[in-house]
Amino acid sequence: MVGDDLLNAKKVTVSFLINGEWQTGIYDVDLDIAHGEVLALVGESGSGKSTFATSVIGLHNKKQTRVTGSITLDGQELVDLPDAEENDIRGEKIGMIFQDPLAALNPLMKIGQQIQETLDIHDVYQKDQYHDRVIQLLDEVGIVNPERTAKQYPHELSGGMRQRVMIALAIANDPDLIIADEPTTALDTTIQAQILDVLLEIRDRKETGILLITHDLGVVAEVADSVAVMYAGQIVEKASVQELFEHPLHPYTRSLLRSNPEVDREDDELYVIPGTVPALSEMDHHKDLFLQRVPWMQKEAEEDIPDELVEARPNHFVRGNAWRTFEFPDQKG
Amino acid sequence: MSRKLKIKENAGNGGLLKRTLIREFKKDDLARYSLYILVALLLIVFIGALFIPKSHYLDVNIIDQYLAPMTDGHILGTDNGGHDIITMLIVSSRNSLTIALAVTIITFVFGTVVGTVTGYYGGKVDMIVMRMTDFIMILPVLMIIIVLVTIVPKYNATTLILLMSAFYWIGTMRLVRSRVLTESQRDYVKASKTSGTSNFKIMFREILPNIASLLIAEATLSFAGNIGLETGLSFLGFGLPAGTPSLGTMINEATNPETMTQMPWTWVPAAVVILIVVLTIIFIGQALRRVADQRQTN
Amino acid sequence: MWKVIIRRILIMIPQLFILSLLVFLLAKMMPGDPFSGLIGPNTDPKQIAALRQAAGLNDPWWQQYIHWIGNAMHGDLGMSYTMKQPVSTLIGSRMVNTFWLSLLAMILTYALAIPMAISAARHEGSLWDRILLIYNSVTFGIPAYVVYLLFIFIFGFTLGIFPTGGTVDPNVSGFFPTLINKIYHMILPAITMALLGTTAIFTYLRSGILDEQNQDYVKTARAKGVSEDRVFTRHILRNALLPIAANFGFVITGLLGGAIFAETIFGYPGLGKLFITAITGRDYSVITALILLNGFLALLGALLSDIIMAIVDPRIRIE
Amino acid sequence: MADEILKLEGLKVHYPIRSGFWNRVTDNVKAVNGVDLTIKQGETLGLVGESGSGKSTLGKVIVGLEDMTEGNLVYENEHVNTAAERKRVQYNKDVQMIFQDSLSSLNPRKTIYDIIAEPIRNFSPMDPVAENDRIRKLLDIVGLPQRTLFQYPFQFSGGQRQRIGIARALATDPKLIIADEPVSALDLSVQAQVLNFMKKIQKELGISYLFISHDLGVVRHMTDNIAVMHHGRLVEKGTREDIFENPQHIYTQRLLAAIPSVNVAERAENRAHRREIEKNFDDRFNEFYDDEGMPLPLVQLSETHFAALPQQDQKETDHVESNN
Repeated sequence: MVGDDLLNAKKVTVSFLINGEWQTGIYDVDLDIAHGEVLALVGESGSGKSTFATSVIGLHNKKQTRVTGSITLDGQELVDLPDAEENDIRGEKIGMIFQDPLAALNPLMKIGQQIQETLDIHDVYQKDQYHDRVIQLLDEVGIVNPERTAKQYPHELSGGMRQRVMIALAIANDPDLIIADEPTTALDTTIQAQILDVLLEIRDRKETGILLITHDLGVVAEVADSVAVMYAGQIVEKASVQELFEHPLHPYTRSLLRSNPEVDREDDELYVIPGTVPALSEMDHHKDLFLQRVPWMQKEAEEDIPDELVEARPNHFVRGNAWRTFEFPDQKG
Repeated sequence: MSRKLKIKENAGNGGLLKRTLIREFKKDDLARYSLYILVALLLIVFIGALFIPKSHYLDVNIIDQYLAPMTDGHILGTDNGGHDIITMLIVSSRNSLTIALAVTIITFVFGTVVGTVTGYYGGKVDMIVMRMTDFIMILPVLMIIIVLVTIVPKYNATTLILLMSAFYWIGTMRLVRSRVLTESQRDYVKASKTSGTSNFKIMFREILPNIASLLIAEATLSFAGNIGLETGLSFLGFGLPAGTPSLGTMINEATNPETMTQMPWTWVPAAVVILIVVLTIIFIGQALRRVADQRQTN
Repeated sequence: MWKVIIRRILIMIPQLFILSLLVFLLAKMMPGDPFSGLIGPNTDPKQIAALRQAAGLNDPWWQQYIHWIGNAMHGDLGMSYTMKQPVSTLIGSRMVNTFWLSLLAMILTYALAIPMAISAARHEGSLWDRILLIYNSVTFGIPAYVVYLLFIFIFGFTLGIFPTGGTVDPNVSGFFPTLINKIYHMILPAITMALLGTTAIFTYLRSGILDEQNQDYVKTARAKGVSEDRVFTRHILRNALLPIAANFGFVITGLLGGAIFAETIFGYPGLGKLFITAITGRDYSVITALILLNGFLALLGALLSDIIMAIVDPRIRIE
Repeated sequence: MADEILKLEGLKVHYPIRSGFWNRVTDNVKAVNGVDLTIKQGETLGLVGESGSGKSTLGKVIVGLEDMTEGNLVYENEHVNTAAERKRVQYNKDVQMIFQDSLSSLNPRKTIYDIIAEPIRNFSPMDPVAENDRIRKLLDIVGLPQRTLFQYPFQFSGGQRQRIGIARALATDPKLIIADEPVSALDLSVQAQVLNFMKKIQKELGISYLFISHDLGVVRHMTDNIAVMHHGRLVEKGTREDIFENPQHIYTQRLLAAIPSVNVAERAENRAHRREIEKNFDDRFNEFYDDEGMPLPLVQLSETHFAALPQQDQKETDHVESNN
């Protein structure tokens, strides 16, 4: 099912201009997404997962943010692409879905017009096909009465319906890649399930690659083919979803799994990760930054580690060496 | 032990305000110089006025009428009543500034109280007050004030202050109401309610301090506005009564084309003083508003 | 859509009633009456008393009110004490002057304020933005009449570039020459009013643009591949212009209101100047008519704003 | 049986919708439409439902932030329906609240000392020295260093601010704390910290919680009994096992099926099961809801388990109940 490479990100580094100084937000990220593959990028707030997504599609503020390294889509380099070409890619090769459906649609334009705008900019579809294409898209994302919805305004729709319209917008020109930044976080669980189903159906039908940004491990397990876990701007673990949940290696991944109060496991004590994510200026990306928050591994926290990830298990990559010796306190002795 | 400890620390909050103010005025030269000029002007006007006997600006002395500047010791010349322009400037400024200050204080206090109550309670209270103020907003306020000035018996400076305040408190009220409305939706107000604090205390000890710095900035700007309003009315002849000179009455000389062109020294100094005072207040108000915005974010 | 407009009209009726009542009471408080102007040295007091009785001035006040409001409905606002002609014709003639001056001033104000706001917002934080911010806060705070005086003193009397009063030179004839001359008389007051009147529109539009550009739908538009310029015009600007459209209703009806200070200082015979002459001449029937007119125009402005908003903003149109 | 702190009888909260020419009241938003509930000492009752189910409104009415339209709030077998009655019995001394957005629940201009001291000064005023000790002890309980006593809310992280909110709620030794989505806005690691800490103080101080949330994973971890709310009414009520192992109402089944499970191997079956439950919910909606779309009254299924089932379905469950 997973085809050849669609998106290749090599040594992607994003730095921000903060009161006159360039500080590294994301350091040396390598990531590949194949046609039809759902890659989940998981991490807590401030981990840099959204920053990576915005730099792939070039929505970052060019004056205050600098992206280096290489991001290729079907072989075409995206980093430092001139604006005109970048506009061609956005909405045609890459579609994007945002978190808050309430604010993501222009309140003064009808739904049909907003979809038509993206069709109009890219000449994938001709003018006479616009109307049918809009209706077909709204139907594809599971909207009951496409004719009526196309004439409505965003404030007349529910959160769930608006997110479906966002998906329709993203897939309007049959892009190869969809970037979904926390698409279901603002929705109720029942609607979240439906929206995730719509995304999977599109992937199955059109072999679209999906980069799913989320902090919800349940959503990852439900939808993703492979997972990359991010902490303090770096990828700490990368594996297939089966591998990651059954054999988590990096201390951060294992801690996250133990902090997550799952429905089908009801032990008494959730694992608490002490301390907080360090400030951007104090991040030394040559060390395993998470170890600062593992009280019994302070020695290892000081050691420098290679930038590349180690293939600890077949197709299962992890950062640093702490995974070899890491154990939770209650498992020791 | 704790009482002492706490008081020192509470100054921390006050200290924080002082530090932001000083830093803002140090950074903004325009505001700093404006502050110096305004303070100097206020001192000259309010202290100077004490030494000027009423006779100097009330008795008419035709002989010295319209003397050009630098004659008979009158540096800026004299007006049609033969009064020395500088003396007139000091007395008029004192009157105009006092009136404008009084109106600003009244509108600020009244507007804040009504605005806070309507913003906090909402519902019927808010609806009634808003309907009432909407109605006043559609009235041609300037015209009505002018009419009232001409028909109110025993008209004096206090009546003018009350008349101006009666219509101009609505602006402050609406600003305060909108800010209090947003603040009272925030959870810390709900938390105070469940902690048993009275509504009165919540309004004036919890919510108002959070918008206080903004109100001060707005009050400064409305002070500038009120100066323009009072002097404007006096310029048209419907402001301060005859016996009490205002910067506006001095500028009134310019309504007669002949005196405007031949004897500019009678009205230009008053116009310049108004512009200086208003400009300095605006620049200070701008700096205060920046301080208010900073305090909102930190 | 209609619900909004009907609701506004329903609110207007009581407001109009209270307005007329207020104006009537105000008129009652004013000393003298239409006939006090006629009293000369040799007029017979009994004759005046008879005239007053005939005019029903001794009836109970509410009867007079109904009588007065009845006439006002048919456009009969009584006689002007000092100018010996019906108030309505007097106001009619001056209103034309006020309309043209205010219209020119309005056009200049928008022509100045909108580009200023857009350029300030697009270069937010730059020196240019700060200059415009300072300019607008200064023009907002400064008393306009002082600037009017200085402008007419410099450009009118001293340099003589512009006329210092009236609406047209008497010796001009022919359609175009009179038109050009009329505009020539309006230029100075209109420009000055515009220069001092940009603040409201500038502030609303500038902060509107700054707010809208951080909204998510702008990110969506960019993600659709919409070019930066088109994002600005079709998305950001359209939303930022809403508040400007909202207060446009008041601006339009304000055209007929008359500017007291500007018209008096520039000697331009509009409704504003008429009000001051009426006040000085204690011509109370003209005064009350002008106050009633301005109140009514403001009410109309509120209705117009609601209609414009209902047309422009679908969130109001489709509740 | 632990004694009852609070009882709700037929609680209703309706917001009038005004429309038409004269702005008359033409309709009502029935946020809470007839809820009976009992909260016992030391118990954590979970109140679960999606947005718009009325769970937050219910929480606000219980803590006294909103007035009820109908029904009774019984506290220590006294009616405390109005604000005056609540004030008389110092109701909020025993019933406190913690909020979702930790930043907006702390006054930015007040020090932590004054924030925590506020309820003490209102309900149990004491001399400054005692007050200072009490506040220092509360800081220890919530695990915050003493030096933070005079700092301002913006100097704290999300998790710390949430604990300050809890310290304030604890200040008057309450019997019940209403927690409205206390951890939804927090990251996973911080969430675990706050949840563990809430359990710890429950064990030490015997406080009961009304835990309002849309996140069933968190609810399962934290609560003993659970009430599921939909369209302003309870559709199911019971112990944690009743609800998670033996959900009877179609809405509860739908909620449970929608939760994304971390078990990757069975995700295909989960998706199929979810589709089936979803279909079942749509097909049988009219059976379980009256013509106004309101859930039916609760029917008792077992000693602890209630569900809003249609009458004839009730017989079936007796059969199911007996054989498993």
